[in-house]
Amino acid sequence: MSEALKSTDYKSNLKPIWCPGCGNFGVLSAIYKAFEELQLQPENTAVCSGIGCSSRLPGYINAYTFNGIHGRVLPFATGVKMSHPEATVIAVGGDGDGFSIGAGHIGHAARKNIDITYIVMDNNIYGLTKGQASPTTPLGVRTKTTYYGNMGMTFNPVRMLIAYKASFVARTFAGDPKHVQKMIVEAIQHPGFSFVEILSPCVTFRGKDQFKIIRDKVTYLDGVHDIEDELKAFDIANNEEHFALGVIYKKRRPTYYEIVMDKVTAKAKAASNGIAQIDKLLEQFQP
Amino acid sequence: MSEALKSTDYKSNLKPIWCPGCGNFGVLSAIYKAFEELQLQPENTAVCSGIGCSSRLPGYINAYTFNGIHGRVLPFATGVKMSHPEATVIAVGGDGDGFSIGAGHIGHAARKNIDITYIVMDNNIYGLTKGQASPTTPLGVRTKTTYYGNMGMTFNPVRMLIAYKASFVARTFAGDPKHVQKMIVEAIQHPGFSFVEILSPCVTFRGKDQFKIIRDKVTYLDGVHDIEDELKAFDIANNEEHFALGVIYKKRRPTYYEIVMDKVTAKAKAASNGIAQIDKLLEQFQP
Amino acid sequence: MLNNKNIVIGIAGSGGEGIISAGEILVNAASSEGLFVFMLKSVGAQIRGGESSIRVRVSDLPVQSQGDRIDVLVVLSWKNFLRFKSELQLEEKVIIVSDTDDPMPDEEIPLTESQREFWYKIPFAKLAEEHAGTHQAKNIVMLGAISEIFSLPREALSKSIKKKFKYKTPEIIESNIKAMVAGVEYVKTQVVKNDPLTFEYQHREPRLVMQGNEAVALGAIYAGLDYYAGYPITPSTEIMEWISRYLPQRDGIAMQMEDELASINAILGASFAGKKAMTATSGPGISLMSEGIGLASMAELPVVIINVQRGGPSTGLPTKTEQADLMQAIWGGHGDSPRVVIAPCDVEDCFDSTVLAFYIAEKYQCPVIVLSDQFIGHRKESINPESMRGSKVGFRKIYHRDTPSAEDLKDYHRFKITETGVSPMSYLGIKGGEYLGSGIEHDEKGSPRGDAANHAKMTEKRWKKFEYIKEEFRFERFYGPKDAKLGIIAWGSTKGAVKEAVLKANAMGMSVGAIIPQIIYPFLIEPFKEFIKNKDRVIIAEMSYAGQFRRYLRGFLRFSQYGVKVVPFAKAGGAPFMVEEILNKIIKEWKEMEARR
Amino acid sequence: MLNNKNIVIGIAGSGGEGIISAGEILVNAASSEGLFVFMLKSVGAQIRGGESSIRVRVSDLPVQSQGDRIDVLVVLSWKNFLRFKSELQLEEKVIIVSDTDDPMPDEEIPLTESQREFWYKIPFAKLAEEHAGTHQAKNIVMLGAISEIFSLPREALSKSIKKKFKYKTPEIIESNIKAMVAGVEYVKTQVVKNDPLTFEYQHREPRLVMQGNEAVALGAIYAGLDYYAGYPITPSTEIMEWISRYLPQRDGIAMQMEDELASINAILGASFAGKKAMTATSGPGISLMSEGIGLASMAELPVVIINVQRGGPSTGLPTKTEQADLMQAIWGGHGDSPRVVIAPCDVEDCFDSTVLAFYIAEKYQCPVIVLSDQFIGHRKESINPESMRGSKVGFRKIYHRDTPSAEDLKDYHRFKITETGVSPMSYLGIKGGEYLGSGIEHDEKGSPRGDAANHAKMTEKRWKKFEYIKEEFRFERFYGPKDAKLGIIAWGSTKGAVKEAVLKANAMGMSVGAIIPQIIYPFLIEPFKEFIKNKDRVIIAEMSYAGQFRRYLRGFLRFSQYGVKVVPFAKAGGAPFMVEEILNKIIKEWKEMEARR
Ligand SMILES: Cc1ncc(C[n+]2csc(CCOP(=O)(O)OP(=O)(O)O)c2C)c(N)n1
Ligand SMILES: Cc1ncc(C[n+]2csc(CCOP(=O)(O)OP(=O)(O)O)c2C)c(N)n1
Ligand code: SF4
Ligand code: SF4
Ligand SMILES: [Mg+2]
Ligand SMILES: [Mg+2]
Repeated sequence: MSEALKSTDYKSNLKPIWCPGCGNFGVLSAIYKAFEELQLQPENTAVCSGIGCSSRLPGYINAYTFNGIHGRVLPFATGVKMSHPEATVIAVGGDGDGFSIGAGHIGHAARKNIDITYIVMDNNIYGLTKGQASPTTPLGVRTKTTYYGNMGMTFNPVRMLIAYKASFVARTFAGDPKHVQKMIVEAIQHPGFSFVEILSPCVTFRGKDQFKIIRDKVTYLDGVHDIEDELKAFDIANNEEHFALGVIYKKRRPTYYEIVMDKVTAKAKAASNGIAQIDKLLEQFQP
Repeated sequence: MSEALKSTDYKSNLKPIWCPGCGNFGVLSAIYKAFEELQLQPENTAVCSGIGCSSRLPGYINAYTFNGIHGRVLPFATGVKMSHPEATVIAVGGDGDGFSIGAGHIGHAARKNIDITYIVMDNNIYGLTKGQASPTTPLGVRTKTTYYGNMGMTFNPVRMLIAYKASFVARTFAGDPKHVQKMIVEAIQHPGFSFVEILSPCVTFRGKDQFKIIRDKVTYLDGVHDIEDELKAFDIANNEEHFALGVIYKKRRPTYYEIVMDKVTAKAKAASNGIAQIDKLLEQFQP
Repeated sequence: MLNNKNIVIGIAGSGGEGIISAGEILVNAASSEGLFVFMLKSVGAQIRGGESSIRVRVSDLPVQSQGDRIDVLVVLSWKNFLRFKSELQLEEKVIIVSDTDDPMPDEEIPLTESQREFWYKIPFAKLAEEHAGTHQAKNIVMLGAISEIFSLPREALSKSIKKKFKYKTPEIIESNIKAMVAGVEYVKTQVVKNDPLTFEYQHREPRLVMQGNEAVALGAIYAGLDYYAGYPITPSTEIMEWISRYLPQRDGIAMQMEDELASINAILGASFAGKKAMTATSGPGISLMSEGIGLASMAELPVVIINVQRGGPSTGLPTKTEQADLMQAIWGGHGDSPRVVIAPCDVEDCFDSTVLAFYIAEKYQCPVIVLSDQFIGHRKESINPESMRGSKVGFRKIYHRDTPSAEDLKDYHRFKITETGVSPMSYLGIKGGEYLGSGIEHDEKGSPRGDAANHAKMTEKRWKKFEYIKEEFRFERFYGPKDAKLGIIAWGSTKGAVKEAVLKANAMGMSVGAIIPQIIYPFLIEPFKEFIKNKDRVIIAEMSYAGQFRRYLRGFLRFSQYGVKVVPFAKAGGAPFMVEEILNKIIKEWKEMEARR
Repeated sequence: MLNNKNIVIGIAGSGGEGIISAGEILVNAASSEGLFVFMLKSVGAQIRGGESSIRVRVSDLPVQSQGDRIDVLVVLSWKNFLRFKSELQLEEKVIIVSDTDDPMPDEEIPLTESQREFWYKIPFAKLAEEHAGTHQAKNIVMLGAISEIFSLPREALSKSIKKKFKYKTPEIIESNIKAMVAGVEYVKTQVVKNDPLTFEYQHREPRLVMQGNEAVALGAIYAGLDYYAGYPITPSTEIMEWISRYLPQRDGIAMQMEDELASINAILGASFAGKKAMTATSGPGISLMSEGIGLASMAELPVVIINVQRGGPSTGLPTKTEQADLMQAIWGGHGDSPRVVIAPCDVEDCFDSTVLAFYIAEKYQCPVIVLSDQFIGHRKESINPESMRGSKVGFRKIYHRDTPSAEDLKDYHRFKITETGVSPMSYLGIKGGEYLGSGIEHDEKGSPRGDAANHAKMTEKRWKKFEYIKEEFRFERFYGPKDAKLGIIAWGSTKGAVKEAVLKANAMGMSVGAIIPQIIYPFLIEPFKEFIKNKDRVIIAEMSYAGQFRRYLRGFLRFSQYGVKVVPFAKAGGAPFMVEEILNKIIKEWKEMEARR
């Protein structure tokens, strides 16, 4: 057996260019530690993203990493996972990437129960493009595109993910990297689609006081609620005054790959008596 | 005052080309009747759609109708409504159009509370392309693209819409056109985003027995539950064994247009002392 | 002029009348006798019950196209025939076969005297009712009848009927055979043949019958497809349907995604993870994939994208053909985003082009777009089975991307600048090959970089591959004499009509040559220079009103430098070119050329 | 050679040092004196704290470009300067101004002797600390210092400082003025001017200062924009930000949508409902809009789409310029989908092009794409206010789509075939004008139809409009003598360098002409024919490695027929052309031409 990997072994050569104080630093360090805890092998780990400040994260990790296009991280990660089912596949991004332009993909990755971990660094703003409203920007907040105050109600990501039948839903806070680490470890360990919302302040466009504001609003789940109870989970999520942190919902159900292997590949190969050769496939075109 | 319009006045010159027995016929006739009931003026009514068998519906209506591209009916309808706030704007489509390719838009139209009515004719299949799986096709069902049985869990549209904070969510069944009519009337009357899921069988690709199968599964809401209670609504939606029909959730909150008028246009015009002229706008570029 | 070695049969009726089944039985029967077949189908917008028609060409000699004139028109219902008037033209000397009990609405179809000359009326429905116990078998009665009238292969027909219904009960099979026999017998006993058409042919080895879309799917599997992700869209859906059934037999995975944005990104993910990946779609789907295809260019990920073109723009004509996605395929992305474009020209070539697409994608690490169209995708043709058997293809090598050597991995540069622009590509699972892939401009290591100098260098790297592709491939298809003064350039599915017209024109004493490229982009200029250098004029034939192919060619080929006159022949799609259309154009240009001598 | 009527100042430092504010104060000051300014900024990938630089050109004469050489380099921090080495080239006779307390890392910036000749060291930070109470004001100290060294307009400067801080407390304003004065005083008392550069100018009427993106936004509002829907993307976002603030002042509505698919469809909805509608985006967003733009072509809906191009492909270089979305703009949709493409060539032209875009969109009922780029979008230029005042534009008419007459409404045919291809367009609210709009092929009434004959007819209708657009517009921009034997063709933002180079070349005794189209597509061939007919050769200058503009031009213009040699001058983007680059190319070609006489 090779030597144990240390959290620093997961650092790439790139230096993060986030603003000093950005919440994403806490997330990144928690990820390094989570990887160490899980002893992930870089060559068998993929970390993918779309576009955004948060989507820069994969570049800072020593693994197979990919920084794709805005909003499409989940389909990309799906393709990776289905091609390499034994790898650990992680998708990361921001609230804009995930809930605005990428909103159409989450439900599908969740309902298909693709065995990937999706981490959203939610800062309630578009950081990279310098401060426009995101779907989680609170009502009334002035941003560069909402000069007179934000006009749309906010999304409640956790609630949505429960509605989508995601099999693992957790929330955590970049101000508490230990908790972030714990959630990420559990999410990766969960077989199936796991979602972790990380409240990760943008100090530049949402203000430096975001850490404090959030800290005052969070409560930690005590771990006694029935974690498989969707209704309870929905109820917990509904509370937008206090953000419950922890695993809010979790239930093991067959992953897409498991279903494919069991129900599709097995049947198909039985039908063709093993791996079908081209000549065999040609038979069906005989007149 | 002009004469009262009859349901037949809403018929266009095009003859529906749906398969005989298709659920959409029931929906269409209920729409004609609902329009009559509401005495909508064709010139002030817009009915828009994407692509699908169900998306052909606008063509059969005498009004400003539009048959756009697959999955984009909600943004299109949003543009129509914001440009012509006094008009009745209705978006229609199928489960594929709405929940698959269009999945990214529903949440946003809902959270912004755009005052349109969105009617989905859910037949659990792709009709127009001749029988592939949709996000609501039950697990295990063989379709043209799921030869070995459908592999993904199904979406629960009502549940999702509640999670999205839609302000009106109802479900009905094409086999009961009177109920369809009632739901559509209520939905149109509701100020804000209203969603109506219509179970509308595809007799060609899901089988002729769909009407019966669904009829056996539906129950009518008695109208006594607290219609503003999201949790209750979520609970009702969770029941996938019996489909509750009726208005499942409803709550009045300011529409996007109301917010824009109140919070944006009013403020902006106050800031510029009325309608800003070009010369006035140029001032800010003076060095 | 009837040619007894070649017969074109049109059949029209309503969707429920089994028109398409009848056509399939017929082409299968003919192919099992080793005949050459070509079958088009056309259905109305209605999903069920609407009108439906087919056009089957059966020939003792290789066929290139759907055939211009319909020799035999079989009408199962005149009402539905009306909707196809523009597709099933009534020629003067047509032979009509219709149901005795389905009167023709005279006012609407004013037949000429000579069209009425050969007209067989046979009580299809009644015979079916009597002999098979259901009027539904009238299509089979019809097959029996026409096989008797025109001497089509009868034995093969009954075998085909049995095969068609092989999953049905023995009773059903039997009653269909009875229906066929009833048709045969009725003609034998009640009909006096007065037309001059009696089909003649030689029995040969059976041929396969395949749709273009199926040939694409097979080609992909032959080339080693591992992962398919797609979203249904007419007229490409059969590719996905076929693959989702058969790819799992080869341990591959096929997924239906939520849309085309997801499809393209999923196959990029698979490619990043080391797999051969593909998607198939049509116009609207390709438009949605533009961004993702650009990402493939930038991240240098091998992927194959099939576009079965339909009429456009927008939703356009979903079940009709057109060749107007050409420029989009070449230039549809933002930024300078290199991609290869290949166009198959017939069903067999769908197989070959797809195999080639994978070869190029994997070898040059770039997206490859295969531009098929509805006309090829949905038609059936007979195929020489040898051209597709595993051991026989040979012509197309199977390639898998170059991976880094141990030496490379010491300090791995994913985007290392090499002579060819191609850098060894590592992927998930390869230890030491970890890297950051991205759509943002990057340096050789993969690190994001925004300066102009690096961008210039990396852009050059990505485009350099094209030079090597141009080196590696030269062959294009030439028809007719090389020294002809009149030329035609066409691409894709237009080949059929062009080839046939060129052969005819030469047979008629004109000297005309044609060139049909398979690799469209990058532009392999040499064969074209060679082709045009001694031409007086060239016709550019295409199904794009805007003349996309002409604009494209002119962008790369200096026709006027060679003194070659360009004759545009661009039309909107909807219906493929007829041989006669092309031939008439050739004749016109030929005459003009002669006159100017 | 220093030209005292024209000075180019480069300033580099870290993002937090107020580089950009300093630049803005400087250009405002200059513009309020009626000078001509041109300011580029460049920031690193980091959102906060990263490097940042600007390049300001101030001139007594109209300026066309950023200027080739930097006369004065101001360094607030050498460390950050290093990252801009490629953008702020150090010329031989540069004058350097830097902070006394910020030592230059000699090894990394090996300055030559002559570069060290004029080097002012001033303790910016220390002076700021002493006089303004905070080192943050060092950028203002710097402004004071350089205004004293080079005789820049000082009074205007202090006014500009006051304006810049007008929403701050009086204390802050005062301390900044003190900082400026400290800079001035320090130079007066401690510095011996030894360089030859003393700026000279005449006082004139103040000019406006505007960014290209702002000019687009203003143009849209001038043209009558009602509805804007968009999604943020660099480098276009300022358009949306500006509009969402000011459009509501005009009763319009601006919405941020969830993505670009939503944006384009929302504006189509607004257009369908009778409103003037627009969106703005950049490369990746345009790719996502491809399908929706095709729908606009098919449904004949007037919409304006602004593409502020950035480096590509894919995410590419978000903050850098390139001209490689040209082919996509023209041909990026599936199917033959007519759209008009217009390219502004400078900030003022952003206004004009946008007004023109609305005019064409509304008059011809089609999508119009405006191709700006980061180089124009993000730079500031001084503008003659008269060119934009409501009453003065004149040149561009404001148009609103033709609506149906009472006669038309009797039996309304939304897509009636008319001579021009344009049919009266009804919309929500017009009684009797109800119709079905669609992306599917339809007949004149709007009813879906799938036959080839109808498709041919309607395709022709949609393209016919182009002939009338070609008729209506002829003017293109010409520079230099018409009878020159050497020509340059360029487009968009490349105009600046080309124009300046052409003027210089002619001043140097060469005879060179240039043409810069504003309407790119449809191709207005006449002015080009006119332009090339007497040329020996033409240089085609563009920021696209693939030479998209050249390919496009060659597709429409038979250069070889006129015996004109095409000289490609295509480079990848990232940095805009320098005047010198173009000039050198001109000189090279000129010499070759002369040699061949
Ligand atoms: C198709 C497309 N549209 C828009 C953009 C511009 N863009 C880049 S990142 C971003 C939003 C980032 O917000 P979020 O995902 O919340 O990430 P953050 O920067 O806040 O971490 C946008 C709009 C893009 N890159 N691509
Ligand atoms: C971008 C794009 N992708 C795919 C298609 C093909 N397509 C048309 S309708 C449809 C699905 C229809 O399903 P649904 O919305 O459920 O409507 P139904 O026919 O069942 O009423 C698809 C995939 C298309 N038109 N455009
Ligand atoms: S802009 Fe906000 S999210 Fe982006 S790096 Fe800075 S603090 Fe973090
Ligand atoms: S295919 Fe299904 S959904 Fe479409 S018209 Fe027929 S029955 Fe209705
Ligand atoms: Mg964010
Ligand atoms: Mg459906």
